[in-house]
Amino acid sequence: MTTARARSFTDVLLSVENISLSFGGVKALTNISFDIRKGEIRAIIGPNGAGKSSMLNCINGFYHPQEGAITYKGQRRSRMRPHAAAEQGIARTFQNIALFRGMSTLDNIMTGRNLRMRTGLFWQALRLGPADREEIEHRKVVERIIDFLEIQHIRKVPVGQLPYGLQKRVELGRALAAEPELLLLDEPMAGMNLEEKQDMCRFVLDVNDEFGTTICLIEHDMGVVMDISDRVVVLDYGKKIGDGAPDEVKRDQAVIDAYLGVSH
Amino acid sequence: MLYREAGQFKASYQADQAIFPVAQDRLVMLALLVIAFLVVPFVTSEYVYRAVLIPTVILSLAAIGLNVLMGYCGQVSLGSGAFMGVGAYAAYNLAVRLPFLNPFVCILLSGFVAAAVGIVFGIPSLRIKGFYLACATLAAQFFGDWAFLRIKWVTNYTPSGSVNAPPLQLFGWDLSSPTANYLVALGITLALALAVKNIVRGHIGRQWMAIRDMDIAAEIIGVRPLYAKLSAFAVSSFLIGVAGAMWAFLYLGSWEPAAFDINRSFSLMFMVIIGGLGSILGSALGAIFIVLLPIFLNQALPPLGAAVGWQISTATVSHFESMIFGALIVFFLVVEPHGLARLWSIGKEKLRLWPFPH
Amino acid sequence: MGIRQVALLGTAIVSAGMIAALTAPSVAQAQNEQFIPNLVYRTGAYAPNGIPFADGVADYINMLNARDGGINGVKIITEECETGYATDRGVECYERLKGKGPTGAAYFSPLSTGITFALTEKAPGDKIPLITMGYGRSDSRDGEIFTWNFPLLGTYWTAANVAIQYIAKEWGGFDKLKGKKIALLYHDSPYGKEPIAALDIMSKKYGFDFLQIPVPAPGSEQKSQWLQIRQQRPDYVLLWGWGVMNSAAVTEAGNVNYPRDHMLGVWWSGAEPDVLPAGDKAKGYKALMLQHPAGKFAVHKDLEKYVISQGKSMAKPEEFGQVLYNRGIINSMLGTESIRTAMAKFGNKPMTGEQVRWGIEHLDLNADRIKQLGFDGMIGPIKVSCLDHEGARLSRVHQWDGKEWKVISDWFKGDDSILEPLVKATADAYGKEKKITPRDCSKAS
Amino acid sequence: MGAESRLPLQPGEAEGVASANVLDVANIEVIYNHVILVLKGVSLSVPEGAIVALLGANGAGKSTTLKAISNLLLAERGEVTKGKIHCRGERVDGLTPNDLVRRGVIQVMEGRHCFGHLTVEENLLTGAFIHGRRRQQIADDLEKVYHYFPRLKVRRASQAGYTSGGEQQMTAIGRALMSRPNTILLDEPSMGLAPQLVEEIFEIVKNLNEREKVSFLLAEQNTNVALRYAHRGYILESGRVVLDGDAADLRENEDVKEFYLGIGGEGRRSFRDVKHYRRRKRWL
Amino acid sequence: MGFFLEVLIGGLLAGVLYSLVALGFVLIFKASGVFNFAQGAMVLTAGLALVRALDVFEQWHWPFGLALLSAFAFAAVIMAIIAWMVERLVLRKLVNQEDIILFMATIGITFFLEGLAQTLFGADVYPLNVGLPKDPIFLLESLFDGGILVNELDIWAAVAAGLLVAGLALFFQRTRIGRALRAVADDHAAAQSVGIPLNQIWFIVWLVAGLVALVAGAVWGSKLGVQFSLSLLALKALPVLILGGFTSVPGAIIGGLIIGAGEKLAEVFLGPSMGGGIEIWFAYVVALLFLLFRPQGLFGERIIERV
Repeated sequence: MTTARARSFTDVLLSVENISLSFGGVKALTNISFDIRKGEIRAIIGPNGAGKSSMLNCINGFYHPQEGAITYKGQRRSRMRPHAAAEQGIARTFQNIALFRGMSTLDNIMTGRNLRMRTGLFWQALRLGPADREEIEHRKVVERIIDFLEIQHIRKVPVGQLPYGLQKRVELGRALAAEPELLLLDEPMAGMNLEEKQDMCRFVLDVNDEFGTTICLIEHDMGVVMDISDRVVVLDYGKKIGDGAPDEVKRDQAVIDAYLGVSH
Repeated sequence: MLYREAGQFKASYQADQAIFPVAQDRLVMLALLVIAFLVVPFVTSEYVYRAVLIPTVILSLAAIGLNVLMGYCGQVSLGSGAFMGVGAYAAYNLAVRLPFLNPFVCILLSGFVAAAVGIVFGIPSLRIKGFYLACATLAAQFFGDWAFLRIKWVTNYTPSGSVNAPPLQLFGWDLSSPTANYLVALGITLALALAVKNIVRGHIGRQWMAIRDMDIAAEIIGVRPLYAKLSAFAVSSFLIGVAGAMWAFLYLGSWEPAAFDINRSFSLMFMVIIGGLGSILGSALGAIFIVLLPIFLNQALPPLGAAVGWQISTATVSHFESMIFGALIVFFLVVEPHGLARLWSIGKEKLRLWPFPH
Repeated sequence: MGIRQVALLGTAIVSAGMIAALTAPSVAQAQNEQFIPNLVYRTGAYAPNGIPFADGVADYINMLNARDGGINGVKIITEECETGYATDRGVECYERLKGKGPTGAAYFSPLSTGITFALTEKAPGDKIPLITMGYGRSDSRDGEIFTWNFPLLGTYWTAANVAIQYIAKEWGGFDKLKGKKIALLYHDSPYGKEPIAALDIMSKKYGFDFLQIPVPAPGSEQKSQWLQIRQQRPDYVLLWGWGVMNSAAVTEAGNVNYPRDHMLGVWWSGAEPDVLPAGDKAKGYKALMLQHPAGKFAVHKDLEKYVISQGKSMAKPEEFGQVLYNRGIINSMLGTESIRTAMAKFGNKPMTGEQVRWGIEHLDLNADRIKQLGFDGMIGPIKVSCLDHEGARLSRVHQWDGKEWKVISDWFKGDDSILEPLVKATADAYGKEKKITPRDCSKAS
Repeated sequence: MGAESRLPLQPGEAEGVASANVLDVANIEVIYNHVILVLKGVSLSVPEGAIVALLGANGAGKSTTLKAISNLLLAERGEVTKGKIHCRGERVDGLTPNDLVRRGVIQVMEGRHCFGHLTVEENLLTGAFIHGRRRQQIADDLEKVYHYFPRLKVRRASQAGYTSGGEQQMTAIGRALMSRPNTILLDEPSMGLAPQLVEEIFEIVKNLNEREKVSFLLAEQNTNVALRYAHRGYILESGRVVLDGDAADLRENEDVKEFYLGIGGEGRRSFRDVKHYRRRKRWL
Repeated sequence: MGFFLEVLIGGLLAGVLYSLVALGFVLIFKASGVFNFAQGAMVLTAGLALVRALDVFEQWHWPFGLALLSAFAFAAVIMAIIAWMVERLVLRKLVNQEDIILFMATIGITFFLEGLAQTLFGADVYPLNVGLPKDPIFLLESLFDGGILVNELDIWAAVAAGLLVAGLALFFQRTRIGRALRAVADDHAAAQSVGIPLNQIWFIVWLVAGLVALVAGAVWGSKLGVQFSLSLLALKALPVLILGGFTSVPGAIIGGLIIGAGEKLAEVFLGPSMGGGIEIWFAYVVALLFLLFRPQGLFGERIIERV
């Protein structure tokens, strides 16, 4: 019945200024600027090929925009590798699930703790002392996430054998395990039925509420976007055509023309 | 009905993360260890030691090493023969140049040399993937072949380029008997296998597997490809190098570079794939299979031929061996692309469900 | 589910079979038999050369059994084991065969430099002699250090020395060597490298330029090596190849118009499979002989009568009497005569490896005995001793005329003033490395 | 032969009209990798000229059903262990995918599966493979596809791997059309597409159905859209058909409304307000 | 200078001969994504079938032309049977498996073929004469001392390779089957779904690769005699392949030229100072260096990577 809560955020966590990105002459993003504030749920919407995934790829360092700058936590970022972004607290999930198919659910989520595990090869080989303690300590964290996402029963199942919806959930778990400050979700609800979407929304909201994680998500289901996000950016053909609270965006004629169509 | 895990509960994460969480498995493993260390030495002939047990044990270690790279980190390598060679020649040089070192110390140190070389040859993997990488590793193989032959320092200026292992001793005991060779090889292999098992179930192993399964995603969640790939190359080369040193010191005794040529690389790859990518046990099973098969065919074919009145020459045997070997590889891949290790676990699964079909 | 279950079952059966095959007690053996293993390679890149040799080895033994019932009434049993020229397979063959027969293997002929190196380490422990006729470690002729190795008839150092002697003679004296350039085109392996030490010494002594050109195994592609030869224009090319490398070298020589009669192969580069594929291009090519020529001699009549015509031979008709086939029968003859020598001391029963070793060390075939054996014209006299495990250092040169090998030189004898110090030095070094106390040959019996 | 095979779970269908069905699936079971039972007896039928929607959650077996029909299962180490599949009265399980395409049944796979290194036009042309060298016919068909998907005409020369998700989906459907099918098995056409594009694709499906008389069996998550365009629907859960009927009836069904359309008794509920993790009873 | 040219030309021609073997790899990889290690063994098998049949026909006193043609036909039939068996017994059972599994399977095929070919046709060296001239010719003798040596056989081989490449390039880009082959290489399952019969496609592509192997076998056999080591040619062809890109037919030729020239120049001019025998790894190192700049090879298709 209700739509977005009136929440307001002031601290800018990440800002994107005048970014342009092209592949072999084809412009994927043109002169885009927006910001993500600490603690909010930010949605990016737009038609297919609008450059939404490219945008996320720029944010986490997989693509390097030819122009413009990204400022994260007040620091202007130079060209960096994705793992460096991860080290700074940016985690993400993928449009086409990018789980490690050969590993179990547990191991997949444990990889999310990777950045925080420090013991070297030697102790690992012996698996005594620090290595063992570290493993157990992180296992506890991971078990809490498994609990939170209600995937206890598939703990030891290779993820390749799981149905799509569960895989998405495991992927979220892996991202959460990194305890990120900024969580990028690329179509977390694609291919889910209603019930699964409801569950997923719940998880997203809880992560946001309980851990204070800032979330930036790409989603096609307008119901979801309008309901859970605080602010929405709309992209079309690599350009920004709208930005604002869900209700404003929904009424924006440019957005309706380019994306929502008449039925919404 | 014997193989059930019902009633075995795990009360701690340690217990849950154990290598053999099922009690029956632990028992079987223990029994195998007892047999390997305590029974085998009393019942085995020298031939079985020399022709079967020692090569199997040593090659198992090499296969485990290759499996770290191929099975766990997903980097295909055709240069493992050369890395065995690096280990062998490193051990030889250590033994020759630092005569006060015990040969066993040389064997272990040679692993580090091989690891260093492995890191160098692993650098291209940061940019090159898949079959291109496989071919690129052939550069390591051929460069190794060449270096062992041509760089005279490597062979300590022996005129023919063939070198000998030093006599094996430890604390004054002579360890050159086949039994001693076997026990030493088995001990080193098991210890290193355990270490590898520990690594692959820890966070470093998970990094490798992440890189293997999806390198982009791995990097995005914070795995450094540089570190993950090179550490896999290092660990893999270490194991292969130690195996190479043992191959030279414990098995061949005297060798020429041809002992570490491309055929060695191929046979290691067979072991890994037939045994099962990403399985320590599989590496050993693969090694057993690849070592035993030719011996078995060699002994079984002539009597079989004679039984149907056909005199089989060694040439025919060896052509047949080649054919059967090839056919079996294909057969195994068709039946179970994930190798003997998977067959093994399916067998266990069946046993667990037995007598119910599902 | 079917196929997988079949696979599981199959794997189980095969593994059971494997274990059974390995542990099954050996079949009861007759007590009056002498076992001689035969390591062969009938497959792989070197098969064309390996096959005729292996056939010769087998045929001579079959002939002895058929004609004489073995040696002094002791039947010979033999078993082939395929090594594929690979060291580890060779070692496995050795381990498998060394204990067969009532007295174990009489001797081994590894027929590969690599396998020889490996077995050199193992033979002393097992007390089995190695007959490495015309190959193996050149310094192993030193019986004080290498008790168990017998490089009968010639080593690579002998070959290198004889080759230089031949070239000097062709040019009209050793002084003519000065300033000339002699290239060694060699198989890049211990086998091919063996002669380098001897050639180095001789190049210093006689003042010729010595050019080393390695060919990576298997040697089917030699374009760049021959381009180098074309550039360097050596006056003579010594060829130390094996298998396909030989014919490829001869062909490439033709391709770059290098005079074939300025090429001299070692005895492993001087057989029919080495020249036939080169066709016309091989005409004029020369090679050292391990004493013996191609062709049929007295012994071949018996082989024909007792083996070939009985259909007991695997040799193809054209193989019979070829260079490598003949070498094979010589190999068997030397081995069986050594056993006979041993029996003279230890009695007419199967000999142990140790006894055979004594027999080889006391082998003494003079011209009469050689004639008796039907080898007249094939080899010269040979007398092995504790100090000299080579027994003879004789060689000749033959030339391919497009159809067959023609002997074109007289006998040359290895020059011990060059060879002996070299042998002594390296053998002693080996002995020191291996902590072997040299036997005192003056006391050896 | 078709009659007894489609006996169970066909309440709305008159008996004896098997000939009017392009596809009859009777009680099939599918096992992957010799161990995982995915379909536990699925029966359905696609009448001539109909759009039939196969609905259900992830892992319910929708894709597997389609692949079982088009015989693409074998490639994934799955096999049909029980049951029969008929196409126009002819038994087709055990044929190759190629045979089925020749009989006019073609599948558009989930996740698009374009040939990334081929251009869009080359992609389309591969669809005409079974028609051999009939140049004129192929050229005509190509024009027809471009008529339905004008966007593809613009992108005809670009490598398919570099086109957007929507264009790839269109390429995949267009490619299937090139084989002149009478039945298309469409797997998750809306997956990952913008709402506007979803409508566009479904409009095209509708057009093809009406003008070209192509029957569709489509597996779809998006129950809402699917039931708007389909004539019939089957709802799968854990490898079994749990509900089937005319699309209109299904739309009105309370359970469907509740669980698949998100319209509870009191109307649509905000995602933000679904506070408890609701668990419906699942039958396994 | 004359010598440099001679080495260069010799290298280029040798490179073309490698290309002949590499072509077979490219074909199969391009069309089925299978890295066919068995190409060398196929060259051996084709060569052995050719030479043995030719021997037999000549013993029957057939005229040379007829005997040669029949021998080629016989060898082609053998290659067709092999292609059929490979499709039937291997590829069909391994549809959609990971690349590495298929690669392994082709190694299995390699062993099988080596054993089979030698069992059927013998393990000796068989001189082969298919009527190609083999004499050396000397060019520009007036310009350089001793002229520039070129072998006629190599020139003919280069011509044959050139024709093959042109033909195959057309076949892939312009024909229906060629397009289907490329589609299969991209996505087995999707190709199947649009009605491309994988089985036929694979048969065709292995057959074509078999025929390429036959040409390579004839050329290399004339050069070296037909014998086991033909099987090892695969290893010489691999650097050509990585350099040219696994999927490019022209790449195989250009890669061959670069590798051939590079390794010969290196061996002749650098080799002596490094102890010789460097060409085999040098070829790989050259290929590797190229790879570092273009990970898909010189002409390989761009790897399309998305997340």
